[in-house]
Amino acid sequence: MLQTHDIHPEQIERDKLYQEMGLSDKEYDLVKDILKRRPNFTETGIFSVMWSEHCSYKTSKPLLKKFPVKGPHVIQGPGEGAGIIDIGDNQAVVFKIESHNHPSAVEPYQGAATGVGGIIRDVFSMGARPIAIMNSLRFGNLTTDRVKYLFTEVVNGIAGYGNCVGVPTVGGEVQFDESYEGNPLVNAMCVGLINHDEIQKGIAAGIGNTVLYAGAPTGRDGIHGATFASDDLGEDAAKDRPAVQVGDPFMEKLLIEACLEVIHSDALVGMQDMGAAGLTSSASEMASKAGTGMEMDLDNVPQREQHMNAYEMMLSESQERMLMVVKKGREQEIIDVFEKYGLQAVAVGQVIEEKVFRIKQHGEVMADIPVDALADEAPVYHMPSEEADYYKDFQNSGTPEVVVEDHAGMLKQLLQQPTIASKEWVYDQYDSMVQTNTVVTPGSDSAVVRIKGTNKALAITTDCNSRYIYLDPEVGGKIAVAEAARNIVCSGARPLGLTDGLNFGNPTNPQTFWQMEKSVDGMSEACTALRTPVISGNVSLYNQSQGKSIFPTPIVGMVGLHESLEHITPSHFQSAGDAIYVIGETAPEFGGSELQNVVHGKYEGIAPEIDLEVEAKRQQQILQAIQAGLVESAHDVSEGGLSVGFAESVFNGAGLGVDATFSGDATAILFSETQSRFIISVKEDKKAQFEKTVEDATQVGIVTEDATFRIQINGAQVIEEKTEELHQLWKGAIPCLLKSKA
Amino acid sequence: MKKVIVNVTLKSGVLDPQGKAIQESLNSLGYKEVQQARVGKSIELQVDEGPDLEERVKEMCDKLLANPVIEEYSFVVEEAVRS
Amino acid sequence: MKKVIVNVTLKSGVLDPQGKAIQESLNSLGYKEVQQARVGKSIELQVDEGPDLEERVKEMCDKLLANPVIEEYSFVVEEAVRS
Amino acid sequence: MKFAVIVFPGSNCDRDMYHAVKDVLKEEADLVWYQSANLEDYEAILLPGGFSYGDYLRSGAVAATSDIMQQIKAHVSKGKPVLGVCNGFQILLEAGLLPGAMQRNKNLAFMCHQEPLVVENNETLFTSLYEQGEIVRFPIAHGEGNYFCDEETLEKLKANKQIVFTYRNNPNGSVADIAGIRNEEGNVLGMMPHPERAVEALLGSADGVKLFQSVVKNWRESYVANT
Ligand SMILES: Nc1ncnc2c1ncn2[C@@H]1O[C@H](COP(=O)(O)OP(=O)(O)O)[C@@H](O)[C@H]1O
Ligand SMILES: [Mg+2]
Repeated sequence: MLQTHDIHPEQIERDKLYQEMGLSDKEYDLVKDILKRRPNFTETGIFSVMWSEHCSYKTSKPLLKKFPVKGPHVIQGPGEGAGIIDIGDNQAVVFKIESHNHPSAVEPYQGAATGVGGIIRDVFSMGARPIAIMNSLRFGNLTTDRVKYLFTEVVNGIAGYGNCVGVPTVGGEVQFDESYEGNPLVNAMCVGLINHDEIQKGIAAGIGNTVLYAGAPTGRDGIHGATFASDDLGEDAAKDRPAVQVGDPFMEKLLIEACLEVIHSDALVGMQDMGAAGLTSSASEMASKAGTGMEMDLDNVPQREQHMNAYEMMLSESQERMLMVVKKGREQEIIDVFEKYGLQAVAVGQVIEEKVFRIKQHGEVMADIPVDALADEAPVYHMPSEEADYYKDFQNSGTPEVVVEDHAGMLKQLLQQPTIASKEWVYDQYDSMVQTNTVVTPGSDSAVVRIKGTNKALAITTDCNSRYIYLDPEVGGKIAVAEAARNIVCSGARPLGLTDGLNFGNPTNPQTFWQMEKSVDGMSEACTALRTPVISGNVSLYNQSQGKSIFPTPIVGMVGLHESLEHITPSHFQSAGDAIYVIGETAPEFGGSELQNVVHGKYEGIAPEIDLEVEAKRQQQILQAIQAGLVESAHDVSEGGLSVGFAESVFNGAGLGVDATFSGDATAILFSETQSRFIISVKEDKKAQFEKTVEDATQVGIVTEDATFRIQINGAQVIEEKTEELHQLWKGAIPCLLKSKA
Repeated sequence: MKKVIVNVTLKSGVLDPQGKAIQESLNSLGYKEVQQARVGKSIELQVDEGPDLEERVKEMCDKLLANPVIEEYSFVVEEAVRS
Repeated sequence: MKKVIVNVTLKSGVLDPQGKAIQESLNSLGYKEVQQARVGKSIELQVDEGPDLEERVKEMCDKLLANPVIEEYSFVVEEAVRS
Repeated sequence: MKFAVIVFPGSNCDRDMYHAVKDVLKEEADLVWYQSANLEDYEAILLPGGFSYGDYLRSGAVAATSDIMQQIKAHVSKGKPVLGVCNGFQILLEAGLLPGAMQRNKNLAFMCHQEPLVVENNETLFTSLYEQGEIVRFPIAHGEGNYFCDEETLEKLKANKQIVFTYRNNPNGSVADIAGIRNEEGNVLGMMPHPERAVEALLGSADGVKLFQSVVKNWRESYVANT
């Protein structure tokens, strides 16, 4: 470990110490070219974090360019703290997703907690009030003590932070697959609401203006966290432990209130949170965006620990800190607001004309770097890409047949698979209702939060079936976006746009890079077809342990708009006698299915097909039917197929049952994961109009009042079970797995 | 039966928001002399006597009672008071 | 500067759900010898020296650090190690 | 009727409480920051939920030592109503305005969902519009709502009819299923479940409306009677 910053620049070069900080030989040479001298220790550290994948997106940039980012309502696309979409009435919705995978693998509680804290700051630093949090989680199989510990503590951490700051956690997803065993994924999404005239940008404009630092004092937390987040999570991850940062949600809550008060002052010029790479990235990005420079004196920076050197202070990832640029002479107005909330706000520097980033400490210049070098001139790599070997095999050999004898037994087994089972154990620990806007709480396809003072609401979902993406990244990428949109549409909302959380393995492996490339292609195509532009996102690479990569997991966080509260549609069946429709034909598609996992213990073969035109048409027609008041409930068909979809539709304790009839192959009808299908219930007197509106609708049965789940295929009663028995199996599965001994 | 008292504290350098809140609250109650507060846990165990008691308590701390990422611990074994 | 360590524990008779959970976890990890666990807090204060230090710490405990309905406390004053 | 919703650092149901009183009940209300407060002019005080001071040390403990508690105590001694919900209840316990203490939920986890409650006493300032024994559904959202008091206190609570709400399916381990209690005088109510989250059917329950209406009605009656 490097300990001191007294190390001479020549020694850094001679002993290649920059490599330990994460810079390659070529990158080091580039730094020398930019500075026209050797960087000192602090500067080397600054370059290494700013040029890390986490901050510079150096390998993913060429891919991100492919996403469609424009749309008539997009106010702010990727590039700022979070993206913004207009929702009318002078209001806009702000959202973004962020990963905290590596910190959570090492210290799950704090890793997850600070992940939530970070994404909330991204949203309120834009001037928006955070109104909802979502989380998307992936773990190994719930069979080892380690995985159970990670799962439990991650959920605790999200609850501990989110509940305290008073932003409801309204939904999310959790999946369990072996590939995440050593490298869990913890992605958090935050949604905020803003008035158009309150939008803040992270810019350092106005030469001579003051740079204010607000919030928690700087400690040695998470030093090198940013580069550490971009490294392979090897056997010795435990050694990185002191790098883990600790969150203080109480401080964050005060910071939210203070920042949202301060945005009303015209003394404020720009504001940005200190996230990855702390002071370094927030300051240099603010200056770079404004085309200015910045000078900072570290002696003025509030410090929690003694004798911190410039390197440590610049790289610290202490949480709950903000950087602001304030009009010269009006600092006190801003400081007073922070003081009201018991927070420190202090002047630490100023905006300068010369486009350099200059750091002083103890009267000495510790770093002097051209601003653009850090932000805009970071190297960009076009990585080699190569079709994955397994993909060729899968395409050639097709999907092995899956044989099921006892269909009712299989349904029960599927309902208890942790990926399918109820996540109530998770979301009961989250305050999903604070702010009193949550119309649809966790447990449905999308969460729905109303917007007070209007007749509108927002639908929010996160989705990504990484098994399909593993089998076929391009098709899987399309499905991820389509599934998210399906969830939004089922709730009765029109999809507005999405944020993407790209979680992949090591990009220097050409086959991994191929997965990235193809899935981004697929997602982009679906975004265009479904008219959901990408307005923000996050990239997390090197998600692997012991050389084995996770399933490619580009998570889609999507937001939709209900034009009227009347359109909010439940996912559960509502009353006996309603007609049950399935939209879309079912084909025998088992590649990447939950059934395949249960029967064969692995994922192989061909991913389900998806036709984006059909998808778009169905979504549109269903939305139209909902808006016309024809639909009682709507649910999409996903993992586990139709039988699981039907079951989920009656799991609300209302004592309802299902009576459905089909002909064809029972295994396919019940468990195939054919895409673009929906389960919709309709009142008897609305059937004709519904069938006219939704072309591909076929009535398959009715909702019954006898609390029995019946499916008849080819004249035989294939499944006949008490709804409540199935419900209990589904509900109890995760608590039961957590209790059982490894 | 032995009484074992395990003391779990945050490693130095690890942020202790709880301690800070307590310090500020004591200050504002007029106890300005309080310069710092840090909060730890003390876990009192009643343990049946056995051959390698200390060894086993150490294991319990490593496995469950303390989180080695951010905490450190110490313990003392006392004779339990019989009730 | 003095270091004061305040120990806050639940009164006997008050159920300790956290202690019980710890005991059960330890038992299921194989430490069957653990008959009981109770969890308390230890609060370490750095206090400027002054005339009635002990008196004042007692007040701090009564006013804030312990809740007399369910908790009791004790404390020790140590010389602080200078850094 | 004029309500003060007290905002402590870390309160997070303050706006929800304000919304319930102001927008749904259509009564007057102010959000009052704990430091700048002058409570003289208010007829009722609402202590909202949240995590005052991060819930550090013990929930509500730090807030209970703040200066504003003197004003709240004065308000209580004048017989004016005070309602503490969730963290507000915890603050009232820590301040000694209500008997007992809170512990962590028996399963040690935070829990958030609707719970059915039983109105145990409808002869209070806060519950007079409910039926005795009525079942109401309010959301709960707490990690430390496991109410504890000793035997003697419990006997007193029962004898004085101070138990106002109980849980029908005790979720957290509270003594005697207690969800909400009042003081002996009857003008202070503390409860863990959130009536302010149950004032609009759109959000799943409007059973809390009658609680606020009871307060308003009783105040109007006694106010009209006194003037
Ligand atoms: N980590 C989580 N946090 C909060 N809610 C969750 C989480 N995981 C799942 N849920 C909730 O459980 C429900 C089921 O999730 P999921 O099985 O992914 O549904 P779907 O397949 O319809 O997207 C959703 O309402 C979701 O919001
Ligand atoms: Mg899903």
